[in-house]
Amino acid sequence: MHEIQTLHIVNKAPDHPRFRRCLAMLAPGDTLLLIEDAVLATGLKALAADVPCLALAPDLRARGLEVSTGQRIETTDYAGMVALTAKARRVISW
Amino acid sequence: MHEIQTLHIVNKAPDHPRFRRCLAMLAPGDTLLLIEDAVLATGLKALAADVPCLALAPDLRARGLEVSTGQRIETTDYAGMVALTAKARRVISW
Amino acid sequence: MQEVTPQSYTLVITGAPYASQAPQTALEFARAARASGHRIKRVFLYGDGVQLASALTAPPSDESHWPRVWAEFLTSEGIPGIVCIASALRRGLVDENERKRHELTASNLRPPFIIAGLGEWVEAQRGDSRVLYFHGAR
Amino acid sequence: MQEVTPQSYTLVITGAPYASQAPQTALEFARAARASGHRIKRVFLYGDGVQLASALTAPPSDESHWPRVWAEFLTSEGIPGIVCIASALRRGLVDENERKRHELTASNLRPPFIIAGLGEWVEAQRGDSRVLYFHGAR
Amino acid sequence: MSRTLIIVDTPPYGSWGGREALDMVFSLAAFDQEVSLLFLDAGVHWLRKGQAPEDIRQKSAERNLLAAPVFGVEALLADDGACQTYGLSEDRLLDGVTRVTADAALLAGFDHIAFAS
Amino acid sequence: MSRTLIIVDTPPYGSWGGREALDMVFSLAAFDQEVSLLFLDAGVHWLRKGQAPEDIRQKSAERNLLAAPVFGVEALLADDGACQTYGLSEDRLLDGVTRVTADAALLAGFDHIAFAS
Repeated sequence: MHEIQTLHIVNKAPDHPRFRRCLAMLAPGDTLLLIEDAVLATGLKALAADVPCLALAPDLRARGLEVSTGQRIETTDYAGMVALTAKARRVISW
Repeated sequence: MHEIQTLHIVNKAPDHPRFRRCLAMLAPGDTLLLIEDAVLATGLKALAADVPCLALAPDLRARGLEVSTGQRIETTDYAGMVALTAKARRVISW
Repeated sequence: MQEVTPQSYTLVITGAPYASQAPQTALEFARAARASGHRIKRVFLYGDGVQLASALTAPPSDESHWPRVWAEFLTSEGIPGIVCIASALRRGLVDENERKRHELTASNLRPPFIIAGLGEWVEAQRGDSRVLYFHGAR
Repeated sequence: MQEVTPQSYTLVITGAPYASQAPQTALEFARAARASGHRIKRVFLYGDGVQLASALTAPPSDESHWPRVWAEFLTSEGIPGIVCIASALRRGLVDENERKRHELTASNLRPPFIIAGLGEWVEAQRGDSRVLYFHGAR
Repeated sequence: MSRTLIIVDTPPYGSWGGREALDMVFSLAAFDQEVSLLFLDAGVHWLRKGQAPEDIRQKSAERNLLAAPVFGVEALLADDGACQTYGLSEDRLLDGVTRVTADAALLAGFDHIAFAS
Repeated sequence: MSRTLIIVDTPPYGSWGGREALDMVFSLAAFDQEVSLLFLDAGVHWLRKGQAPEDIRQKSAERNLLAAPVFGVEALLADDGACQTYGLSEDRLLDGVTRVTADAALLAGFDHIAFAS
């Protein structure tokens, strides 16, 4: 039994076509993990994701970003990223 | 005396952020040259460029594209590309 | 502490060092996976990612030397590092065999990386290991 | 036929072969420029573009061999091909000098390309030659 | 047997990601794995009839794709929305391509989903 | 003397284009050329205060940029629209950055305009 249906890992900046495409492909039961340039999406006014969303803390810190409490985005580290991949039925790296 | 103020050469696909940015930066007196993946813009319904626009024919042919007469886009070849750069006061490669 | 079911991972790196962050993220992931008791079955370099196996990289001394750091990690953990032959030949990465076959002036593959075909990747794809991709950002 | 005022061009290639179309477009441009009576003062490889100067590329025989074709063009036209040293060292491209300096196992720079600093590019930028860039598409 | 979907979202000729995606597809097929190809966004340009890349000295992406059924590739899928955006009507599309709506439901049918770059 | 504008439209750390743009800028400045840097679109993230890339084992882009005035770089320009899009308010922006509207009129002031990749 997997706790996550599909784990979507995005590493592209929010203005990259693949970032937008990934958002459009989320389904209930999925989880979104923002890494590398994708963590810049936490600075945007709205990130329209209806699924649990996490951002990689080392990548946030590198870019001078913090996740505000109102954003419903959790942070995680590399160990957390590993745990997410282990819990998911499938992983897509966008 | 230069016949073209700025020659804008774009090689990125229309969904690339730099393609859109280039369109937003055109000024009267400029010319737009589409090469490589940028020639895919000739397949779009509307290409909102108010300046003369050319597309590189070898790149169009490679991708199975033709410019229709209603599009106000001319085609050129590598010699034409050279001539354009020689006529321009400035060239920006996007 | 939560119970961890050990997993077996294949990591596919398609982003080049000094052009993308992919090799760095993949390495941190691999270290964290090992620390959590998981297994890294193999690392497969594909596309621009093959540059990670270059023996001739010489970055500034105040920057990470990704090919060296990765090679040391693979060696110390005993993980096979496989470089896709088609990607490698197009990008100027060759071992001694390919150097001879193509009559080139030198070889530049960094041990312990070895060159092999996509069959190695297919193997991972159809086996029971989880295949994870680390792409470039552009 | 229109009168052509001969121009002097510096071409900067920043896209790699077998990853971008940049080296191919730049070559067709250079040939057309020469055919129109213009001068190519120099070709400068920067960023990922330095891969074009690899001596170890071995693409499939039914694909263009961009490093070889470019090297032949530069030689036959007597055009200097300059590879940015900082970009080259990060990407594993070295001549004999750099091989020795960094104690590497081999060199892999294809003649007639030579390694030099960004000063060569600054020179073009402030001189009277037109500087044209050929980037990757991503 | 597990089912794999390889996705191409970059156009042909300007960059190499698509070619390397095709190599992955043909390798899977050669080892008798179930594999399909989905062309998405600007990637749908792989599917246009009449490509002639001789003048830019590359191999035809179209011809490359025509071999897909022969090699046992399950399906060539094209996102309908992207085809419309780029004016790729039915008659301009390579034969043997199935138009689909690329959404979460489509992805749900595959065990492995990957991009080449 | 000719004036050069180097444009950065990619964010730091995820790719190397921005770093190589900076090398170009510093080289021009070292040879006493007039050069300015414009950060556009996702490139404005180069200008955020408080970058700490130690954990991803890279050098600080912020520190790199702080050296710009010392080396004689004319101006660090940031596109105002992009700053607003990404919530980069005045107090989060590095000191010495000038907000501008990146348009054709801005470009008109330069003889050479280039991206690093």
